Amino acid sequence: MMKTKLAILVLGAVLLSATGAGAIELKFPPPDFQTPYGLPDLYNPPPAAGFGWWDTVILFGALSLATWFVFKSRSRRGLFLLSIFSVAFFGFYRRGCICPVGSTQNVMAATFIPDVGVSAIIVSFFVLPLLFSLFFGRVFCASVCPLGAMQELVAIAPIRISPALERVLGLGKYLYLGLATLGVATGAGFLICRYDPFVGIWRMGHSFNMLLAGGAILLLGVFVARPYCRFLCPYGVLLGWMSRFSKWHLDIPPSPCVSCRLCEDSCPYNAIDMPTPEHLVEDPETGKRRIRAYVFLSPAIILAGAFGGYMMHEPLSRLHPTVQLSERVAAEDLAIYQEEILESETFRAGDQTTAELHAEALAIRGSFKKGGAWLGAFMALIICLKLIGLSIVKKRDIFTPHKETCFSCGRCYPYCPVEEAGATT
Amino acid sequence: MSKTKKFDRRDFFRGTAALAFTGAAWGAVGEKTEGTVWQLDPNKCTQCGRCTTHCVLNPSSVKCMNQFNICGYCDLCFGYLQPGSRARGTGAGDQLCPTAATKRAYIEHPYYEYLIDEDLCIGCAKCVNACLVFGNASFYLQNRQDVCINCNECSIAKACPSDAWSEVPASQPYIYLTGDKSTTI
Amino acid sequence: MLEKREFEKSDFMWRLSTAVTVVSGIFSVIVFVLLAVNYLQIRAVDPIDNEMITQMRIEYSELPEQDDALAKRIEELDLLTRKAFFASQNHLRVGAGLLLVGVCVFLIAFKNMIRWKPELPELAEVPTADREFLAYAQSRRLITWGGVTLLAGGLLVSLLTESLVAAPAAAGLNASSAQVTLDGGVDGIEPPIAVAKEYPTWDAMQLNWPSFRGPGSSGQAHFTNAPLDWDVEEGRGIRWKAEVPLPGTSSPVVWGTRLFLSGADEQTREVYCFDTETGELRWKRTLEPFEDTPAESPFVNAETSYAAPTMVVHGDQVFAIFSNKDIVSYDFDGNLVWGRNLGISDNHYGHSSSLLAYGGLIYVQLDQVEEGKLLALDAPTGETAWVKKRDWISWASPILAHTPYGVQVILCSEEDVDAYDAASGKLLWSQDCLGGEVAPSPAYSNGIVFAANEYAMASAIQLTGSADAIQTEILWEYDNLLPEISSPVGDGERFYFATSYGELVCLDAASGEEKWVEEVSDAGFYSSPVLVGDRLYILDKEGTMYIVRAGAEYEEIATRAIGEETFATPAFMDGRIYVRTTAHLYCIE
Amino acid sequence: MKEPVRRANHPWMVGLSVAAIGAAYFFLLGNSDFPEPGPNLTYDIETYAKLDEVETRYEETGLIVPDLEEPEALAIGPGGRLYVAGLNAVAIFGEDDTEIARFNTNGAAKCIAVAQDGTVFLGFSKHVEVVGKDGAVQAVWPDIDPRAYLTSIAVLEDDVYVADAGNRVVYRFDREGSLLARIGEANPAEDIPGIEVPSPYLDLALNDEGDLWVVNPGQLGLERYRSDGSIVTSWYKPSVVKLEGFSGCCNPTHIAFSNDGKLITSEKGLVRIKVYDVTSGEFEELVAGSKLFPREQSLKDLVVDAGNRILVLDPRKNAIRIFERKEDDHGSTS
Repeated sequence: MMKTKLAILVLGAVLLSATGAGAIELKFPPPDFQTPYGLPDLYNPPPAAGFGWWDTVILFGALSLATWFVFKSRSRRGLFLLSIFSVAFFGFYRRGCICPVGSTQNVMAATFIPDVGVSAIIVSFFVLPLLFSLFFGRVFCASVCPLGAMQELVAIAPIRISPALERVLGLGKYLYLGLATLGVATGAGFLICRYDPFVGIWRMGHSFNMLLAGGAILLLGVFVARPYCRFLCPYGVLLGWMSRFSKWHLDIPPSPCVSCRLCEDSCPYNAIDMPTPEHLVEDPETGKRRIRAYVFLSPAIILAGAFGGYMMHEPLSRLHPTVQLSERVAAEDLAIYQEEILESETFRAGDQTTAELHAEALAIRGSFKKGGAWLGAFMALIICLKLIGLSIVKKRDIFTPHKETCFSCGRCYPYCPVEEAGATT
Repeated sequence: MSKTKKFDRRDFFRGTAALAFTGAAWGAVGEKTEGTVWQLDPNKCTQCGRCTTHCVLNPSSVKCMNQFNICGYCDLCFGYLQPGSRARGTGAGDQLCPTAATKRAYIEHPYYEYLIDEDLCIGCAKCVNACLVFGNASFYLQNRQDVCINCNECSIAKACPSDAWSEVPASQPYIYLTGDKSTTI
Repeated sequence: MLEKREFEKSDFMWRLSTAVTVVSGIFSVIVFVLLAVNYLQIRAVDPIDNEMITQMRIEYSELPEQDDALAKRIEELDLLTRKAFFASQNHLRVGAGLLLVGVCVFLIAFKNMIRWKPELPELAEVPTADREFLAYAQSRRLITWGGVTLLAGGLLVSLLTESLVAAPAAAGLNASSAQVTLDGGVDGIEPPIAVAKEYPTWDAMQLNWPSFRGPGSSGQAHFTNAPLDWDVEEGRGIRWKAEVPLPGTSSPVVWGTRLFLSGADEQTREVYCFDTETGELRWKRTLEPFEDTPAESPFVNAETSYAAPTMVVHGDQVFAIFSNKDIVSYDFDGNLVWGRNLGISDNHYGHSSSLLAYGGLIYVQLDQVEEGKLLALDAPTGETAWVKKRDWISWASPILAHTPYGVQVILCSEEDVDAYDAASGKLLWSQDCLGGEVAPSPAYSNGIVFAANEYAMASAIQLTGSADAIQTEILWEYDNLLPEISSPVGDGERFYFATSYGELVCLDAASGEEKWVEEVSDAGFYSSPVLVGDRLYILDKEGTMYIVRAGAEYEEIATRAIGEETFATPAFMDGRIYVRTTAHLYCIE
Repeated sequence: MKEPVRRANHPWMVGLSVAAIGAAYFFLLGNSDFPEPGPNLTYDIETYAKLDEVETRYEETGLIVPDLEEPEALAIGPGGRLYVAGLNAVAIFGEDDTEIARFNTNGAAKCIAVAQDGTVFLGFSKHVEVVGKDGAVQAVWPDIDPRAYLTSIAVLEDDVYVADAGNRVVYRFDREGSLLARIGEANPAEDIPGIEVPSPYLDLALNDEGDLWVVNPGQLGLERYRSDGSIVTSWYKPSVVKLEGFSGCCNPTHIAFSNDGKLITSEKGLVRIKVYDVTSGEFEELVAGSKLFPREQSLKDLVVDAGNRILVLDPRKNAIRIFERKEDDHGSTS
């Protein structure tokens, strides 16, 4: 054991001297040994050899494969097997870091905060799925994203959720995206990573609560398919936007639809729109009036949202560790807590004064005022757009996957009776 | 959607969007395109012990290291022995390390070498604290980059009460003790 | 084609996969429970983080002689714990693997169970003329409600969360980081000479009457030459008599040639400075409302009054607090130094606890129903130096005790007697011995704290132990007669107190033995007795001063009438007594 | 019109359960249950720090803040004047603790000693400089060797004793800088154990009788040498569990003699100032306990002035803190 360690010591030493980090000037010399004993070099192993650009290449390959499964071979089985690969490779083997979902924050951090950089590999992780989405729909979600793939694998007995419920719960992902952006912009941290459901599972460890939370999401996912993707995933929002304008998208059936509705029944995500009936229940004028009303009201709604978000700056600012510490220290000073926690103890032992800490916390809270207002306005805007979108009934002749919400999972393929004819001819 | 071979206006917008989007993202990469890794700054470390408990790995990727050129090679090493240890021996009653990861080897009178068995070390910083208080601060914690899986948001960094953790360039993944805390550098 | 099998059904396959599902499901649950138990066990007793071994090591190191047996025991335990640590780590790893396999099998079997289920999906006939339209309408409603809920929830949360770090409060908290340094410094690092401003020492305080019941609220006068003979009606021995503009039960405080007094009614709060030589009102200040001053004064009991707490003199400033918790500081010339409101009063008789000062800090005992606290304010700025939470209500005033363990601020509350370090505010000791509504202050003399109130017990608390671990023990208890309002006083050998029914009681300090009890007054005592040398001066409610011998035997020395209702405790300064009656201020010489 | 469709499952129940699991999810992740490190994983030094929380007959009576950058060393010169060496300057303080003179030096002196005639000997990291009464440099001795790290200097008539922590040795020079003797190197034949210096602290002091006492920090004790380098006597007091002993791996860091011949010591780690009987090594009393000093930073120097006041150079404040015997041992002082 010791021998191998010493061998690594030598290796470490070579690397160290190569990087020049070992050059430390000593004022007080180490002992002058009489025996032939040389000072051991520091054992500082280099970062575990990552995959580097190979990660990107593999991601690209997986995305291409998924696209091929969706469009060319139209194979649910292929997608399913690719899901297993993604879970095994991106999840368990690469331990889920870094994933495109989390990379969103790195890119945002580099955008918002000066002096923060982001490596090109991370950017490639962020961009590739979005580009694929822009051309082929959410093939990334289908079976490349380890989070999505994991949930897809466990979604065994999905129940049907009413579309209205689906839509209102779906607001969660916009809120999450907004909060994550706020977290990055104000320096509160990477919320998406902090609340990643599967980090604990990929690492077969971490805190018990985290494993429990991941387990709860998976358990829910057996019956309510892909709960994280549908209701929380912030990256999914971006992918959805891209997918909405995608050039090509998974479609059923490839040849004339027989309107058997089997595909609609097969989709656990409410992502298949049915053909519009010939007659309308509502007078078209009422619909138009409604749209006008929403458009007219939206500035007020957005303002109300901004106001609400602004009002929320105080609780929101508690996302930031400095504000948390400041509140804690203040509470301790007011004898609300009798015991100090490690953070406040460390703070009190340090050089910073309480006043400085509070001033810093107040400054951070100031940034949350602006950020909170933006967040509120964003949520209000999303709600307005949803309401307007829900007032427009598009004319459709056949069953069509909804471009934004469809995960391109291919569950509907085996259900379509036309499918086989299309595939064989 | 019907597939069309024609390059229409939508496609133009789509292409422009893709280009602009990619360009903006690459722009965000900026100057610093080098990868980063997490590391703790021993100059800020307060030896709270959370590196042991908060790492996603078990045992933690944070280990104690001995910087030999500032080590005093003491016989009576406080990083190795219990404060009130009776003998300068290797028995559990005398040893400080809860996992017996510090190893002691005789060199010559009166010098002893101290090595850390990193397979046993859990990064609790007990010896680090002792060496800092009584000795030369040659023991200190470093995140072992070959063990660390480099989470996007380091779980220890989030919990560190003294803000000692930060992302450092992958080419210089270790931070050495300098200045005030060490008596010798 | 493979996909076609999706629609094949098989009873056998269904049964088989159902069985596998059940078995693997149960297996996974068991593994999960075992893992959770293992985990929680490690949480509860981390083998490697074993307190026992730490204790044993300390014990081992402190033994006078080498103990090989103990060394061996430590070694064995150490080995055991480390084995346990690595074993539990191993269990976790194996368990996680098993769980993964179990869950995989379960998922596959469950999937197959559903696939081979010998029924077609049930499709209900739902009357839907225009499904999508209805779904859209419902979605719009729900999203609207969702938005409203978000906004309302957000506003509610923002209203409910109260930040402790608000901009003005942050300035106030400033002071707590720069803790006032006294007697070697609170944090042990600041030098003792860093005190910026000079504050009167304990000895300097003795020469004056800076607070309620004298220096440190001890009930003991430094000057023993108080007059014995006077006559108000004849004017004999009356140096001057002055009118006090506003009423109040607060007592006069004296520093040098200045006498300070507070008075208030429901609307107005005033501070007066009288010349002790002439009785002339040197200045009078009416308080302007501060930022948080409530528009209406909280209710006070008629006997409490709006100006019940006595002022305090400290350094070159005077401090006054009123029933609405306005606290104000003036310099000796009546210039406002600072003033603030200390928050809502939650006290059903009205705030009555007097101020106390020492070493640059002003102590305010704000015992009340909710959010009771002991505040130490920085004298020059009024900023909060430290705050201690108080659990019980009281109407008693704090005292400063100069004990062998340092200067302590001792407080009585409905339940207990608590002592705090005068500089840092650290709770030094707490003794549960009181009960019911308490108004009398404690008394301290010669290492014994005496606390009493009606409906409870009188207890003598002996302080023992070392400075950093003060022990208290109840020396004796007494419950024959008890004070209701009037505070006790001790002369080292005995404690004296007066009851609301007019009795004077003397108890032996060491044994609690009743030395004497005299029913001296019909009116009863609200004012507190003051020890002037070996004499005890006490005013009853009707304004009759009883002067008795402070000793083992009761001896009446004199009885002199002031002739006006009195609640306040007089001030004793170098041959003079200053008495506040409900209407007047007398200087007796 | 009726059409076959799979009915959505109880929207409210599904909605509520999804919301509940979502809330539980965020709650669980927001309250990560990482345990805090317990007793066996944390280094508890407070048990030993508490040993010095005893009554002392000394009190801190003042502070001298020298107008110097990085004050490093103290010495008492003729007339009881206090010399403080800092970066590029030495400041001299008179009786009332006010600065009365200063002269510039070239660099950061590590140690300082003043001869009876007022000549100042400054020990830099590797060499010694001699400065006259007038502040003019009289001599710059050559560098001792690359390993040298001078930590203490003392003058007795014609002898200059210099402690070199880097070489773990004490030199005796004459006033011209010629080496007369090397003291403290291990020599089993003469029963000299050798000075062990694990950290850059090595102090020596001369008492009124002219005895040379050298700290052996690695052995936690003191050794008395004759001027020729032969050892007279020694005593060692290692102990963390008793206040009487020197704690840590290498202590005391600084020593000085009081006017009544008592040994005053200061330690690092648990920074304490204590009084010993120098001949027997008996612990006599505590001057100041570790509560008064920052841990992890050792005091920079320690001297006793003519008024028997103990002066220590505190690195946190970069100022000299003064400890004095209480005039009235039991009376109140507040």
